Amino acid sequence: MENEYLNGYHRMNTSDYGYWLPKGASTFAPEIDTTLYLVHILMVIMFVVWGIFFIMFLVQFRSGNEKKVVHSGYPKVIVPISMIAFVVIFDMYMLFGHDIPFWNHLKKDFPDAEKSTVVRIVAQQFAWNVHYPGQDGKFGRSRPELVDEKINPIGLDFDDPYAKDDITTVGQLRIPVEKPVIIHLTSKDVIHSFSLPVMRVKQDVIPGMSIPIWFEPTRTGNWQIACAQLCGNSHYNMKGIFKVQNQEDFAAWMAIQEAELPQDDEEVW
Amino acid sequence: MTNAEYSRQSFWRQYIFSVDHKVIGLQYGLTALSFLLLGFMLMVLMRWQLAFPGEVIPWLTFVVIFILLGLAIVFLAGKKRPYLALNSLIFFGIAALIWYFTTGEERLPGGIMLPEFYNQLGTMHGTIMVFLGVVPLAVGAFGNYILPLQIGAPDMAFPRMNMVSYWVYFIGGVLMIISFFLPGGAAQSGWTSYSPLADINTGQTMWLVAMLFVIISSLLGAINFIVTTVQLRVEGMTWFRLPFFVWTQLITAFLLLLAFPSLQIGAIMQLLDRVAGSSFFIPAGIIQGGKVLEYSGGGNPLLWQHLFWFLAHPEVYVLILPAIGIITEVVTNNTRKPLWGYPAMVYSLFFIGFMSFLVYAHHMFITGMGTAVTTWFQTTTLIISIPSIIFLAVIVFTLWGGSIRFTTPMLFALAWVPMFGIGGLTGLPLGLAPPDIHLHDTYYVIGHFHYIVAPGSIIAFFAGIYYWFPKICGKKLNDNLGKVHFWGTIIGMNLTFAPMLVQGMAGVSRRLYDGGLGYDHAQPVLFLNEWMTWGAWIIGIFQIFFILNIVLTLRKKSRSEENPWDATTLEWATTSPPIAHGNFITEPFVYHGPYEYNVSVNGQNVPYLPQHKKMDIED
Amino acid sequence: MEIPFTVSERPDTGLTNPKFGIWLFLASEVMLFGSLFSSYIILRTGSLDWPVQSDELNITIGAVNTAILIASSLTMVLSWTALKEKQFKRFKLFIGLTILFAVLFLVLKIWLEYIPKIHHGHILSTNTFFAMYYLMTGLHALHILGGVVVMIFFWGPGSKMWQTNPDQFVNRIEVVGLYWHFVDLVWIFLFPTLYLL
Amino acid sequence: MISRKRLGIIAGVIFISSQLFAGGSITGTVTYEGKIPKLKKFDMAIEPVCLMKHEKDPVKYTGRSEALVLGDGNTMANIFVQVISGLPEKEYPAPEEPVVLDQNGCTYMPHVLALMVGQPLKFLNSDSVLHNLHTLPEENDEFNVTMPKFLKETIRSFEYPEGMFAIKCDVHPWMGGFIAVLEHPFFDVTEKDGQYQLNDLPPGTYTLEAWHEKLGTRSAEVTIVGNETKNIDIVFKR
Repeated sequence: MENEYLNGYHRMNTSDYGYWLPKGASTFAPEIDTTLYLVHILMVIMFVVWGIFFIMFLVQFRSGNEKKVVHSGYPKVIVPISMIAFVVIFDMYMLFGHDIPFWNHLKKDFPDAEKSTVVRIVAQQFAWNVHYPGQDGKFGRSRPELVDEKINPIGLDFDDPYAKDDITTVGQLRIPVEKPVIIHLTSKDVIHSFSLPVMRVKQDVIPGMSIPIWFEPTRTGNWQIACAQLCGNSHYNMKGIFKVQNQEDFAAWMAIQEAELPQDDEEVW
Repeated sequence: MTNAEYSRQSFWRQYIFSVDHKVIGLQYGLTALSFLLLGFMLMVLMRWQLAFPGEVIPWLTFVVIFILLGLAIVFLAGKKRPYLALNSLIFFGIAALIWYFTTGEERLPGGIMLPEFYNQLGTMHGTIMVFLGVVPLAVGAFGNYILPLQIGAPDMAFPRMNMVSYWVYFIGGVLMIISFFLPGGAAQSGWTSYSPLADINTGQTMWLVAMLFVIISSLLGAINFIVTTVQLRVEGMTWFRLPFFVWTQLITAFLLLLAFPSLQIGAIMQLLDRVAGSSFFIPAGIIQGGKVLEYSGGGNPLLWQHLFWFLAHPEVYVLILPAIGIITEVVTNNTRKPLWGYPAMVYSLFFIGFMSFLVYAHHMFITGMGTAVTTWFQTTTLIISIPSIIFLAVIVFTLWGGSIRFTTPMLFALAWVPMFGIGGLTGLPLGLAPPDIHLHDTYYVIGHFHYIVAPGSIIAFFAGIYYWFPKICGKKLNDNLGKVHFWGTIIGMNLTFAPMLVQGMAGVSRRLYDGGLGYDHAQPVLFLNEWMTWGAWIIGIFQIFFILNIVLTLRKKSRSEENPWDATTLEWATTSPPIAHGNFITEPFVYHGPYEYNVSVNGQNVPYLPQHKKMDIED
Repeated sequence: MEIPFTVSERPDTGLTNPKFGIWLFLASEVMLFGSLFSSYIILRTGSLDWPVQSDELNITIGAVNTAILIASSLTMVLSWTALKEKQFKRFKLFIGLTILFAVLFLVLKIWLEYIPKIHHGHILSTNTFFAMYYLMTGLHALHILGGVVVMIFFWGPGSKMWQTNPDQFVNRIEVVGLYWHFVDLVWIFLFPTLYLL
Repeated sequence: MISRKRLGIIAGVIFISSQLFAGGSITGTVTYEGKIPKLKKFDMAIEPVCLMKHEKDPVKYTGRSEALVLGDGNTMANIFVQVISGLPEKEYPAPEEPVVLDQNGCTYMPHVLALMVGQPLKFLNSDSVLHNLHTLPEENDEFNVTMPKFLKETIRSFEYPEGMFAIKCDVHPWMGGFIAVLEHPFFDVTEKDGQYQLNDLPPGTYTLEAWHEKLGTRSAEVTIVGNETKNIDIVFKR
């Protein structure tokens, strides 16, 4: 099994990455990519059009070129004004056509928790602790005093019956494909940022707050969790494994994790 | 005090604790340029690490280059200009600082950079560039020197306060440098200093103390600028006869005055968190290294971000507005025609100044903001892009129908237009919340921001320095050296900053010590790190031409004309350099708008009509 | 060449430089205390266990201090009008009274509030309320202290200017007065926010 | 240059102290009695280099918590034994030879380590990955420094004596070890065979203390006469 981790880790999806956006793998990646493309097309158009005017003027009105200096602006004021108006209209279209509705979708349309994978992630300097609720589907209570970096990194309170079957991993987020995922993000120490570039997911992880996010992976693959907020000296190395698996592989892996759980009141050191 | 009395003052009163705005402006300028050089040097060290992670930094090369530069200045200055030779101290100082970095296990053991030192460099690069380099240069130096001259004032409204604000800034800068020598090193939580990281990291205390000095200096300066502009305009200098540069300084001063207090409070609160054990920004139950930290809790980490960005977004406009002012002056002067759409520019400026307070939270889209707040801030952000486009439109369409001279300052000003254009355009995807999910905290942000401040502000400052150097020193900088400097700088800057946008698109995070080596998605674009590093070297090497140009020009005996650019604004109505005390021999009176080039008077074409010359312009 | 409008008013703005300067400074101060009050609101609304403030603080002393500051504002105005009426002695009396009130305020603040609280172990690290209390009142007390220093200067050595340049001296007192009223006003907001609400 | 007179004094001091040190020894074995708890299996998937090491050499690397390491006959490793009282008041020079703490397979080797004040502690990075050294002492200065993969070793030392404090790696949260800093050289840390030995103790009555990270301390009185070797076995019962 451990070999599988290793190979799984090394088998990175090279075809997903290039000079441009990483290939998306979630249901809302296409929407974000569309806005990105649209804005960039606008940018290129603007740059080229203004650039043409700019260079034209520079050549036409260089000082050697004997022409009478004209006091007013461009002969047709409508040209610059329409260029600005174009931007305004485009901005409005982006805002009301894409960005505001999409952000609503992102923040308000949370999937049904019953039908999704629900995970808690507790970030710390410099690791992502992933907390699965286990069989009962309920997260156990955790308390800061109980934190033991080695055996109980998120401070689970084992007096809580819900906590007994909870599974925690260090930096290993595995989820089944084509099923919505809800992640509750929180941090033990400083602000981190949970980033999954292929999923177009990025969310600051703020201590003292639990922030839910959701997404739905559309294909399987091996990727990484990245930290996108300076969180200390080893920030650059704060990465985790992010695997989207089909349902059977995920269940098999989960079974192995559950086998490691302590049996009735067995002490763990 | 008469001018003669003034010149009889002691050396200290005349040059060190001077109350003359011109001397203070020069002090600001030299200090800020030194800080820019230092900030650049820190960046080159970082870039080497990013391009060649874990390899030995060629620190000896840097030290030798800086010592040679210093020696060159000493040599070129000669015996006649001992004060000029003193400037070499800056170069020796930077060489010594780099040498110091290689001592001690906690910075560069064996010339190999450690991550915590990388973070220190990154933090200090940002802080020094923004707070100690660009703003003091834009406001302290250009504003101080040029603004009173352009409105015909004898000095700033509060000359002694002016001196105090320089020295407070200077102390802040010195404290900032001293922090490198303290145990634990300089601040390493990023220039944004997000709590709680900044609350628990080493080195932050000195940063906060130094920042408080810088803030106080800026506040005093801002009051002075506003009062000067409003109260000391000479007769006839109505609001719409103000050169556009003065307008930008005025709005900038308002931004500084009203935005900085929030960081002042933030800095005091963070300082108390660090030294008095309060927990303004620290929630309960923080666990670091497996142990619960002893804080009462109850704080809010996001509060710091609100306080910080409430300053830091207007601060971005503080970086760019004076630059736009300089560009406007240079472009109109070299296009030889009035600024087309001057009122539009002024109204845009007011609008941008007002709006800049309402957009700040677009830096915080991914902190988990709700829909209403996000909608508000992305809408305001798109609205604030309109005045920026108006600025560009006015500058571009002012070129139409002119007679463009391609002088060195004009080259810089013209290059500024597309460069700032890229910077502004790349701001659009960042201002919209959904694309920002992908681009937030990536190199795209770095690329965007640096296109605004490096080819944006700094190139404008170069334009300003080339343009006003004859005013300040009475001598014109060499045009050929200037052009070499120009092309090298432009090419280097684009080579450095354009690849950042590509890396950012691929999702490479900023502030990574290994430049993304550890991340799969960064692999295809890793090679760009080397390009950027060579780009930074090109920028650096071509600045040598700039430094040499200044030194060689100051050595020259021949003086340039009083008004070498045939400019119309009031600063050219006096001698070059202006008389030491009071600026103007006789108080000027203003009859015209600021940019009356090629106007017709009595049927004759007048190439330029200075503001203080009385003539009747025909339409 | 002297700086124009340091003493006389500029016709089109109706202001002298120092007066305009102090207004701008106060605008900046408004932002400073505004940020502070906003922070207070954010921290208080976000807190789960904010103490009942009136139980922690001594309302009586707070009320007395409010009265003292209001009185000092009054004497400040009186001292300025005295100067306007060229009654230098009365000016000295009233500005002396203002200083006295200010010092009394500080004494009450420090000896009857800060010191007993610190003895009870209520310090910045106790909880966010006390941290905010010390920060807000401390910053205000520093402003009072600054005002006291300036007023003592104008009461003592600075008052020589009355002989040499009375117009400028009146302006200076007016500027100090504006500052002083602002500092009092801040307390008028601080008192209910911290003691009563 | 050191003067001849001072050289003489130094030689004298060395002679006298060597006479003093030529004392007795305490040896013994530490054993464990009681139910053996489950040792947490570490999730090392994020660091494949370490995971591989543990997989290939399960004897050297257990891949599990090192809170309890037992040899044959339940002898205990990682027990720190020291003399806590009874020693004559004097200064013991710290050896110049460094103590080595190897970061290998994302574990600290040794897990428990003791050294003297001022004695250099050499940290090795045998994994070629990023580790960071984060100590959590009370008396000494806390340090939190990184060892990127290309930094193979770094040397530190401690200024003040201090009982056991933790050292951990923030990058690999499961990595934890313990360090004690002492003023005297009468201490030992057991290996898997549970044996400890304290040598060169001058005659006297001492209190001996054994420390385990979970079970706390056990102490014993011992009197040494002359050059004798006393055997004190220690049992951790639970």
